[in-house]
Amino acid sequence: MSSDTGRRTAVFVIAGVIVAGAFAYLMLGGIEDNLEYFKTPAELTQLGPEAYGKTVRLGGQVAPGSVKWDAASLDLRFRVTDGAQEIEVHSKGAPPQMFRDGMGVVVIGRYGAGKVFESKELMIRHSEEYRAPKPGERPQEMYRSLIKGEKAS
Amino acid sequence: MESVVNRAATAAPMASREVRWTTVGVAGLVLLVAAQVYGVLTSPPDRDMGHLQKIMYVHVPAAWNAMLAFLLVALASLRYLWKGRLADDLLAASAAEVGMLLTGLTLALGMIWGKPTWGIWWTWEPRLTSTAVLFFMFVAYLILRTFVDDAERRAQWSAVVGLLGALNVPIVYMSVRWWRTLHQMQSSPMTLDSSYTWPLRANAVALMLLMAYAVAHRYRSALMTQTADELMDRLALKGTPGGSRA
Amino acid sequence: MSSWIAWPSRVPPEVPVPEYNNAFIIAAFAVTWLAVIGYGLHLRRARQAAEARVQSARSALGGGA
Amino acid sequence: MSWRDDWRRVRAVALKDLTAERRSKSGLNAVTFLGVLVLMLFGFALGPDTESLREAATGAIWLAILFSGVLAFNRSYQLELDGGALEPLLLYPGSRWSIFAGKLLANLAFVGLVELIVIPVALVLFHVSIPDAWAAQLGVTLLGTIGFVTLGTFYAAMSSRSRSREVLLPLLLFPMMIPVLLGAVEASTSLLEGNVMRDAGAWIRMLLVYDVVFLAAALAVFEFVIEV
Repeated sequence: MSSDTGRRTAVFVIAGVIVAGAFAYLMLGGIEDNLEYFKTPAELTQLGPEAYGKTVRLGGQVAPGSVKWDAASLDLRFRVTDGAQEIEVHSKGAPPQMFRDGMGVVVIGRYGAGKVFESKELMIRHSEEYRAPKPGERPQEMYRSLIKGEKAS
Repeated sequence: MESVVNRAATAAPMASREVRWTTVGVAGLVLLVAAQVYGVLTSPPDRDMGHLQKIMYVHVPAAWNAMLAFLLVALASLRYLWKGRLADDLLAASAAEVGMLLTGLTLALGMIWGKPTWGIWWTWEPRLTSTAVLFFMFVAYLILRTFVDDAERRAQWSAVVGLLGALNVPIVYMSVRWWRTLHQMQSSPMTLDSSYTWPLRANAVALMLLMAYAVAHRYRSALMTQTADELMDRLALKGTPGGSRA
Repeated sequence: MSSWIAWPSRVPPEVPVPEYNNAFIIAAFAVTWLAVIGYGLHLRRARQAAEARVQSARSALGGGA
Repeated sequence: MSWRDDWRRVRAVALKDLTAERRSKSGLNAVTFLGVLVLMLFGFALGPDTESLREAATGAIWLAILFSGVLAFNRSYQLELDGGALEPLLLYPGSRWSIFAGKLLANLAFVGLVELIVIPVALVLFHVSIPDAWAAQLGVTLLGTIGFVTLGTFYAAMSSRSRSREVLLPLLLFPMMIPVLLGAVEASTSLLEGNVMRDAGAWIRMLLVYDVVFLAAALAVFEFVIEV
């Protein structure tokens, strides 16, 4: 009987150690370290045909001066750059309001042999800060004038 | 069964404890009003979201305290499994009820905040989603309790469910975070202006006091109900020696 | 711990932030107080029910125990 | 009492459950049919567009398995509850967790058989060709199934002995299943795409952590559930 309760304790201790170990592995980033959030244009180009037709996430900056926006057909073309390589992206629909030259973006879509990335989803990388405006700064107006081209009132 | 009756029999210290908890509750209420007034009146509008930032003062403390309530459920459940005292189970249940309210409140406030800032009531953001999962686990925990009649069995089962739920929370959080961050970038770590931190802390502490009061109050009511049930059982089994529930 | 909070940390730029959102702010605080007061009432009801239960048990027991 | 006795007990419980299940094939047939039915309904709900069907395939497969599997778990205790065989089973000397392990193995076999039908049917219905990384896909399916069956068997020990067990089990089980669902679906989808983003490995490791945590926890605390 005593060996029975002893084994019960043993089962508890073993289970506790296993659970704690698994959590340590999960929390201390044993998995997250090699998680890839997106491919840079250079990496995607390097993959070559392997990536054609597959759903991938491409991240980088909007190459300055590359944006071609056709408001009538809601057709957006721009290039994503990582400094070394550029990839042509084609997207349908209105871009996010903060979309502009030099902005960090992540696009989800397919890259084809035609060397054009067909985007299904376009997102902006935006810093998440809570800040009071600096003296003299009128962020809301600044924001508007940047995005919509409206005059600050 | 280690009796709740015996605990309730010592009524005098219980009464003074009651007074102490009432003080905590009143203090929490006063502090909550003060902290909200202070926060709303003094903090400047946020650069991006303007005065909407003030929703932070109710939303974030609710979320923090919901986590705290869940921690309390897990600890009380663990202690119940360890010691087998029915009172710990009632404490876990009281904390779960308050926790369910707080997670529900967090979700509602998150939606109210999300609509004007994001333009949508709901998004599959990791924290939002894990809070929703937490809410469902609280609900399932409380429903389980209503479905089981025997007190001992209810205590054992809900303790186990509470414990496993607590184990799942970090895994849910991690999985949802990967699932979403793979799609949407989470950029820099959270930064908060110093003018916002103090009202936030004050609100969090106020809500925590209120939560402690609520849990204590609910716990004592549960103890009383349990005592009454035991008295009734004793009455029903009067004359049968050693008669207690199977 | 702070990474566990459920708050909208990101302002997706798809949406221009309106200048005035008083309705939402008021709603948020109103909901909070509704929850606080509502749960307070629930606490009182639970206490009353518990007290009634103890009373009836005591009277049913009489001088028995 | 030794570890070897425990193992013998595990095997005995598993074999007993499987034999009972084999004698009455109706359960397996009904559950499998339900899984296929759920797949059909998904097909109707998503519309005939081949592309969107293919993209939703892994999610549909997992939901079909979840919805049909959840019916199997309550059954696994129902046999004993109806025959009043649970108490005698508990009276045998030896540790409680071996009962759980036995039922777990039996349920794994059961859900595995359901998957053996449901997954090929889904591949046909949703126009998915057998992927190159089929071995890794099988691994993902196995890990996901272990996680699902572990918690299903565990919670069914409670729900099958309470009121409204049909509602209670999914209510307890499905919120807990979110990591499994995400991990299995994301890993499978990624593998179907040739794992270009190299993220399948992370999801598989997460499934592994989930399985290890809940297997250990369920084995340790099962006696609290079954003894009352």
